[in-house]
Amino acid sequence: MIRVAVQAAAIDVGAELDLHDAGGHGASASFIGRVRGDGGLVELFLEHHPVMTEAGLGDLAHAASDRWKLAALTLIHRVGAMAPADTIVLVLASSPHRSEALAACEFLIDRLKTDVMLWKRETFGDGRVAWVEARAGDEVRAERWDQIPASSRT
Amino acid sequence: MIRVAVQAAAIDVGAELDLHDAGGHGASASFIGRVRGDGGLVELFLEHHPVMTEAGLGDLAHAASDRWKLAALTLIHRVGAMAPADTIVLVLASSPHRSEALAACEFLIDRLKTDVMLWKRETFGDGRVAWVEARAGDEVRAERWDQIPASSRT
Amino acid sequence: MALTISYFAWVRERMGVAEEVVELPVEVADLTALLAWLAARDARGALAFAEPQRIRVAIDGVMMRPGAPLAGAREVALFPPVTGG
Amino acid sequence: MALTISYFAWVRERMGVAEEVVELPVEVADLTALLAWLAARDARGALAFAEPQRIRVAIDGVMMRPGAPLAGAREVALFPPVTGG
Repeated sequence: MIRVAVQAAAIDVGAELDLHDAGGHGASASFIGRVRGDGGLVELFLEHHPVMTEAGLGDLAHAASDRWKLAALTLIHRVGAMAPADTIVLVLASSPHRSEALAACEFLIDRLKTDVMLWKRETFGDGRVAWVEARAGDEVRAERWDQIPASSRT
Repeated sequence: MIRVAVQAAAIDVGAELDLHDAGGHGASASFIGRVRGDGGLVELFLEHHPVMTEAGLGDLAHAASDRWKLAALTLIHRVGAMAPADTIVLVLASSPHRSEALAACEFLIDRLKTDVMLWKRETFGDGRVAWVEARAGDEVRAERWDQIPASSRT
Repeated sequence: MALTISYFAWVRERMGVAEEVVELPVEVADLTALLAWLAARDARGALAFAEPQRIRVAIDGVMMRPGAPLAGAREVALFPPVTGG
Repeated sequence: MALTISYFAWVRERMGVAEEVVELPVEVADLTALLAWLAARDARGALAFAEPQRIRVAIDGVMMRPGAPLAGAREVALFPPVTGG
């Protein structure tokens, strides 16, 4: 199972987890990213390029399933306006073995940060509104995966 | 929050995840290990040394929270008789930042495999009953963490 | 040449539109020339494209390097570096 | 010396008990000697401790190396390498 979605609706982590649980796979690794209320943030707005975001998530999901032996994979990104503590992104990777589930999950969340066509705009309690700048650190973490042979990650 | 449990009851992953979700932490990484029905397995029995298992999980949880900046940590291991697809182990690590949550989760599940006082007995559909032998691979994965400086993992 | 241009994030905000169809002069043959043409066209463009090195470009859904030619393009998307995930 | 010994996993099954209190001869002073003494004591012990290198030991809840002394021990746990997680 490969499930990819970009949605304005809230992400139902429990329901997504149930789909992996039903498979009875030996190992499931997950990553949940939530909106942080740092610095008085009251709204995070995520803009996306619909065609490219969907394509980007799909490519990423297929890259992970080529690289590791995965039984099920879920990649869901929320877009639009969100409040602090809302779930922005969910990655779920299931495999018979833990090392593959863990490595795929980490790969997917690192790559998501740079490969997907999304832009964040922050609104603060004092009225400030600012588009988030891309962080150099994210590009370093994502590039790591290009330098490490697939075999040493499993 | 550090929550550690060794229990005969089924692990309620959703309820445990809700506790982390309520914290609104920026990042939560999880690992779920389930009983695999490989080779016709019908029951997995997990025996433990109660005092040492609890102490081992507690030590492990504290080692992770010393090493990474974690907002919440859950470590639950089931013991006793289980059926295929049942959840054996749950690791949940939440942090403001994803790299710490992911690294702590991976560290905890790798270490669990060798540091905790548990023994597995498998019963198969054809009546065979066998105690599982320790795997050399697990010791290699766990030892990794002794060789990598904490700073390079965050 | 008629070309659809879409804008995202602060580029969209500064341009005041999400998408427009423009009639390009024949000498605007590559992405570098397109950004310069938009910057010279009006005040909105001057604001949005004052720092062309901060702009990323996709042609028909594919990320392109800054100087790529426009020949054959149907839709050009202009946006800041992504901050997704 | 009176000592509580607990057994786990297949060691427990072969010994037929989870725990017992034994009166040790004075010459059984370390873990190596304890395993040899249990192996020599009866058929159950011979079966459980035929391969002492496969046995792991904890004294009062702390993992010990094979030749560790027994002086001061209250409870010794004998078991195979763990397979947890």
